[in-house]
Amino acid sequence: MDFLVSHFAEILFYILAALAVLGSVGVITLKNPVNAALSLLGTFFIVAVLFVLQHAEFLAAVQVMVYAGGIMVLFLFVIMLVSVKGLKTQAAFLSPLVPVAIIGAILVGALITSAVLLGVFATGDGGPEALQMVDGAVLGNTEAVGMVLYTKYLVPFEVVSVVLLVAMIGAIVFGRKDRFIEEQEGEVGS
Amino acid sequence: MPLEQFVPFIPEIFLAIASFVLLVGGIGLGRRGMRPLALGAVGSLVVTGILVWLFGRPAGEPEVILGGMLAIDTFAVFFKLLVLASAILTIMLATGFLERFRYGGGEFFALILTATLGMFVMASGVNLVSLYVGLELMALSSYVLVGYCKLEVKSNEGAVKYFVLGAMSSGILLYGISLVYGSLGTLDLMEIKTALVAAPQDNLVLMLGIVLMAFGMLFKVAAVPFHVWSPDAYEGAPTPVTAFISVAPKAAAFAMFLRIFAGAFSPEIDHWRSVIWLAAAMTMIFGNIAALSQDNVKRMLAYSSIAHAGYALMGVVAGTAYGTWSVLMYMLVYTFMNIGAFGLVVLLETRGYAGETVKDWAGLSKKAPAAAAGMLILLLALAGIPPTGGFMSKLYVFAAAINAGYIWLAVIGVLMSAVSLYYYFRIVVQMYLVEGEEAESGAELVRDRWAEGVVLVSVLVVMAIGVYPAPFVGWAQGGLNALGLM
Amino acid sequence: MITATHYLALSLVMFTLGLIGVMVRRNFITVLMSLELIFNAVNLNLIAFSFRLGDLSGQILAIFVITVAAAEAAIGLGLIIALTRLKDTVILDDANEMRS
Amino acid sequence: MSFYDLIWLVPLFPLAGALINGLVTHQLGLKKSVANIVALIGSGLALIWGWAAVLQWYFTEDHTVSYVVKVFSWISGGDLPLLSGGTAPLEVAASYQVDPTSAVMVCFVTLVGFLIHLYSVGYMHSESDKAYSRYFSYLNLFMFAMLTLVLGSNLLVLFVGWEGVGLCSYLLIGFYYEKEWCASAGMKAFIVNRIGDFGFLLAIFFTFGWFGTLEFSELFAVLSQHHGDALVGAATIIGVLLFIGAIGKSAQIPLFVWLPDAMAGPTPVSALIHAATMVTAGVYMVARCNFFYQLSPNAMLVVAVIGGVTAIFAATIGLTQNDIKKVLAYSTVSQLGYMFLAAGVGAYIAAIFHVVTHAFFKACLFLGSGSVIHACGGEQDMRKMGGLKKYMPKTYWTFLIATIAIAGIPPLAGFVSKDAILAKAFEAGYTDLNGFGGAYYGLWILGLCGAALTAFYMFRLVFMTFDGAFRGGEEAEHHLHESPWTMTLPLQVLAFGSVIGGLLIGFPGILFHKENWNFIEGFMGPMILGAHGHGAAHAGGHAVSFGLEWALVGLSVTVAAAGILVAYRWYKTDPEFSIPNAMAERFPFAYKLLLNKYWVDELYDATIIRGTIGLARFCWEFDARVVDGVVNGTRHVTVGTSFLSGIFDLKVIDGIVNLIGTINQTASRYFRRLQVGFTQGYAMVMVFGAALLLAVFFISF
Repeated sequence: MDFLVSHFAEILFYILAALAVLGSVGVITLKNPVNAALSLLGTFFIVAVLFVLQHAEFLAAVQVMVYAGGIMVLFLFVIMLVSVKGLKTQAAFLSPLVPVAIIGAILVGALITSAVLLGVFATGDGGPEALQMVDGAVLGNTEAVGMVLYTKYLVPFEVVSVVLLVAMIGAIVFGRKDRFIEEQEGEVGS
Repeated sequence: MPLEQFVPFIPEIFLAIASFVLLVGGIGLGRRGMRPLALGAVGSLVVTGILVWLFGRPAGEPEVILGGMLAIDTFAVFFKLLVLASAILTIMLATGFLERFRYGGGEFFALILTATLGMFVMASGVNLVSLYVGLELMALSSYVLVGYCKLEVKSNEGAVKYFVLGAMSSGILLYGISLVYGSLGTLDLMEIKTALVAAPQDNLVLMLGIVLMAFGMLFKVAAVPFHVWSPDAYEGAPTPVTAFISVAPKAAAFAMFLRIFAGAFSPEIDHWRSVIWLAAAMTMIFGNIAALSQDNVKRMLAYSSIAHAGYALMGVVAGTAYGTWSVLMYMLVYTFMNIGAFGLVVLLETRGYAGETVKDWAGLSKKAPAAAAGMLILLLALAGIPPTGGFMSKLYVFAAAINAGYIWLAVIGVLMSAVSLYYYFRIVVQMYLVEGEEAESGAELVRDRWAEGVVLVSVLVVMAIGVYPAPFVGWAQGGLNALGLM
Repeated sequence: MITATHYLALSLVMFTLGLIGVMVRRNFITVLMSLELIFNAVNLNLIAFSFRLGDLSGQILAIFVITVAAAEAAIGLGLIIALTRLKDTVILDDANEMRS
Repeated sequence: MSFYDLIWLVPLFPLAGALINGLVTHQLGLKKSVANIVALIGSGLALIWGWAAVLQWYFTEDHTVSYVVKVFSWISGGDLPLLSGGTAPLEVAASYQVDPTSAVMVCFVTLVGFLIHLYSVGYMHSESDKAYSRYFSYLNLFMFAMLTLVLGSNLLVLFVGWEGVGLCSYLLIGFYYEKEWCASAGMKAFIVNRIGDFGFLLAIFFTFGWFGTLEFSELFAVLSQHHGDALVGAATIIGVLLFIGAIGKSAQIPLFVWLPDAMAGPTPVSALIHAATMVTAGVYMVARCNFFYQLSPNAMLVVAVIGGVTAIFAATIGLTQNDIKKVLAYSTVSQLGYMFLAAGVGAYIAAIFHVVTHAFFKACLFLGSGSVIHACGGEQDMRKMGGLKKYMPKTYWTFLIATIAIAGIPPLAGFVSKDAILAKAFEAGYTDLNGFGGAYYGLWILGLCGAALTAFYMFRLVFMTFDGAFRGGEEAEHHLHESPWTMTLPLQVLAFGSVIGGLLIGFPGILFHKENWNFIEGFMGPMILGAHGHGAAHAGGHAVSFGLEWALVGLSVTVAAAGILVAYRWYKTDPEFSIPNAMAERFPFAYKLLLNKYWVDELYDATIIRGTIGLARFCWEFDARVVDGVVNGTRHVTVGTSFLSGIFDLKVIDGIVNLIGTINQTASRYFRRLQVGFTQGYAMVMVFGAALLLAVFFISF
């Protein structure tokens, strides 16, 4: 019991990490896209918990709301929308490529890992307070993030709003059935 | 944050507003509003250029504004004006094209403007956050532009490939950024450089981050082995978009590349140079040799622009100030010669979107001698024959590489540019040397004053740079006055 | 003691799995999900480093990554719709007109 | 202001003519007379101004140094570190220079160029108005490029002209559309020349990299200051690279294949570009850059060997050809070989001298052949000619004079210059130049044999074409006629030049103890970097004794006479050509070998061209196919493991056979699906590429 208490953080991390990996594996192995999406949703939640452990409370909230709430709904919506006939009967994997892909990815992964193991990180003496500080007062992570985001990082913030505009335009351009398409389809039909 | 700080940011704000107005205007005017919208787009880009000239220039020494996100320096001004020029030329090419193929213009022009805005941020960003956001704005706009002709299978397919691979590469780039952040504790380019100068590192994590970031940048400039997307995206995209994405994002990506690598990471150049050296060599060899057997002109030009990225990378490898401004010079010339060549492809696209083989150029010298002569000059420029601008730009990068001691790289470059004239010359053979029935089978030119103007401007600029390069060299060298660069 | 290396290891695994997913899945939608895995791996890194460094800019970048990922998902899903309309498929390797 | 201060006007006049003809006359579809006037004025003004400038410069300036006229500052850039240490700014001016070498070249280029413009007026009169103005536009543009080449004061301006003449050459080769092989001939000329350009460009970069300048006069100064062996390595590399460029442009082994094919173009173009001027650009460039070669014995030997071997190699091919222009083409290749032989033994002045005399007699021969082809209605096969002497006497006499000149009969121009080359080659062997005396003796013997062959095949050409009876049929005979004056006048001028040109500018004074009578040696002497090493054959050397000189002259006249005599016996006295036919039957292999030009074209086609195409296809398909390859690879691995397990139980073999069948079927199904470009395959290429680069990074870390 003492072991559990004294090593609570480690144990929690390992459980969460195992779950996250499990979820990720689910995303790339589950044949049914709906199941894969749900697996991804689970992974998002685990990652959000990990964010909390790292004192990024605001980001954890964003993760849940934007990813789990927004993007996942979009995914499921599209899966339902385009559930094309015979989708499930087709092979989910490019089978001949699976070993090659795994070799390639693991090669890259191993090269990165070896570098990481041989290298060192900058060691800061940060801690939770540093992430909650606003002008010397410890207010909380959300306030701190907001303060930095709207002052120092105002320009990227503005630019990213245009990114969202472009996403909107893109979705409209690709998704819209305009008159011209109907003309084309009419020609095909007649 | 004092409001005066926003003054140099006025061009960007204007661009964002203009793109929104064009979007709304496009919805209001419908397809009939193509010409007014195009005029509006060109006009707002010209105004942006003037605003850049008025507000975006540094008073003297480079300075940072808006919380250290953006730099105001001549380097940024150089690339901003270059990107603006290619955006203007693209819109002039696209107007007639969109009319002929009956696509709406509002979203198209708005997307060109947002891409331009993204590239502005890429050109002037000095913080990895703003650079990343600018990069993504440019990339997302490009994805949509490539797939703009959504009824064309090729256009959609090009967009799908560009999108998936682009997203993957930005994941790799971000992973690199996160490792750099983890080892240096900052995302600010100036702070990174200061830290590296103060304490040169051989920390593997940092080096790995640098290399992964290099991969992301190599993808954006379409260097081997991260070039795979570009032939398909270029072939599939509507030709004016091909012209655009083959020059402007490449120029902006080189701006970002130089800002990060020749700037922030320059103290570590001995560690990352071998990667860029190899990529440059592979890019020149692979791009040129693969172009040899292409029958589709767009695809051939796609491989050719891969090869051109390789030549420009030589300047990065050289790692000297000379190499840096020679990259600027290269991008300047490359922009005009590529847009001009694609402009002629647009003019030849009479048989529908489906594609134009080398044979379509047969007998052009008799049907349209002026257009054929223009293409001849542009192709000679692409191949680097004097006295065109293409020769000048190659001269400077090759000289930079050789005199920095990278002789073998330059030998590969010279050899490959000798090879390159072979495939460019296939078009020349069709235009000038083929006769009889074969020549009759060639495509006819479209009457499109705007596109003709684009070609004319490109030819004139390319020739001007070739005959009297001094002022252009002056501008490129002025671009060295940049924050974080050596 | 959980160090940055632990988080880095986890994110590496997620990153690699995401890469594999992009390469082997045939369904475009699942490929998009794999891309999201890659972005999550990056965010995990950024957050872990941000905590260790006591520096907020990592978190800020993570916010931008999430936003851009959302935009990318929107465009990707739009492409899926267009692909479905055009070829009646969401299988990524069916988009193979060019060089066939 | 003087004429030579405005020397840049000389190339500018033809450029203006080209622009007017190309942009105005052609676009408006104006008449031929307009194009004529514009083109003739363009080249005529160049002729007048060029000669005036050179003469004025000769009489007013010190003509032992270069007079550089800077037009404008062309290329500028910051300081670059040099490979030899130190820094230098990359500054290149668009500048022209007048010095003995360029003066000689300018005088003959403008003269021959103008004459050929004049000749073209008669020759091309049957073309349509548009084609006519286009032709003259290209021809004037060529004059501009060629004059830029010879007048340029640095390597880069020279390179501009170099590329320009190449471009005009391709455009003019393809001018006759009716012939299918025009396009492929243009293409071939083009590909071959690119190999040469590769060498030239690298030489330019290395020159700047080592010496920090591209100006000829500055390079000359730097290299003449040189002591010791510090720069010999650089000089060798640059010299060989420059020579690669010269090989391409001047059609030497192994890149000579394009020149005979280039004869597909109109005959005046063959005369101007592919005989008199452009192809000699390589010789000019080597002579101009003699400072590199003088420092490097190895580079000199390379030049001499390639030149000497080409001289005899092309001459043997010329023996059996029946196409009148092909014979002349191989003769040109052979003569160019002589020029390089001269340059390779250090006799740069003799090389330039031969360039000039060759321009006269070879242009005369080509224009004469054009006149013949014109009369025969486009027929180029000598076996269908004969007896033309009586129909076109002016052509015959001028052609005969030029033939005597090229055959090397004194005192015509060809004799004087060729004998100078052979004498220098012998001298190089005699004095054991650079320690390669044996090699130079061998080359001298090759040159002597080549001279005999030259005399033989040229007189064979004359006898087959002009003597005997006409073999082309009644109807063709009816059309035979002498050409108009615009065509015969240039012939007469050129023939006149072939007679007196040699003695006038290069009097072999050494034979009469009157060395200073040799104008060109004295004039160009200061342009040659003082030779180093022992026994070098420099200007006006006295290494060979007086008697030996005369003996050499006698020898070369004897071999030439022998060649003529054999041709006379075989082709003049016997209208059936029975002796050569018998020879061909007796030595079928040798005959076929020569007739098919040693199958060099076929060899190149089978190796280089197919290889390049294959490589290109490989690269093109790499992106998609590499994935297939990997898939196949995994299949083989699977099969391999199955095989191993099969060893344990032989009964499994049946199973394996079946398994292989199944795997193959499955694999080919995937194969079909995978060989198209699909996204994940691309992703895989990226991932493996990333792994490769990462590995390189770790290794080099």
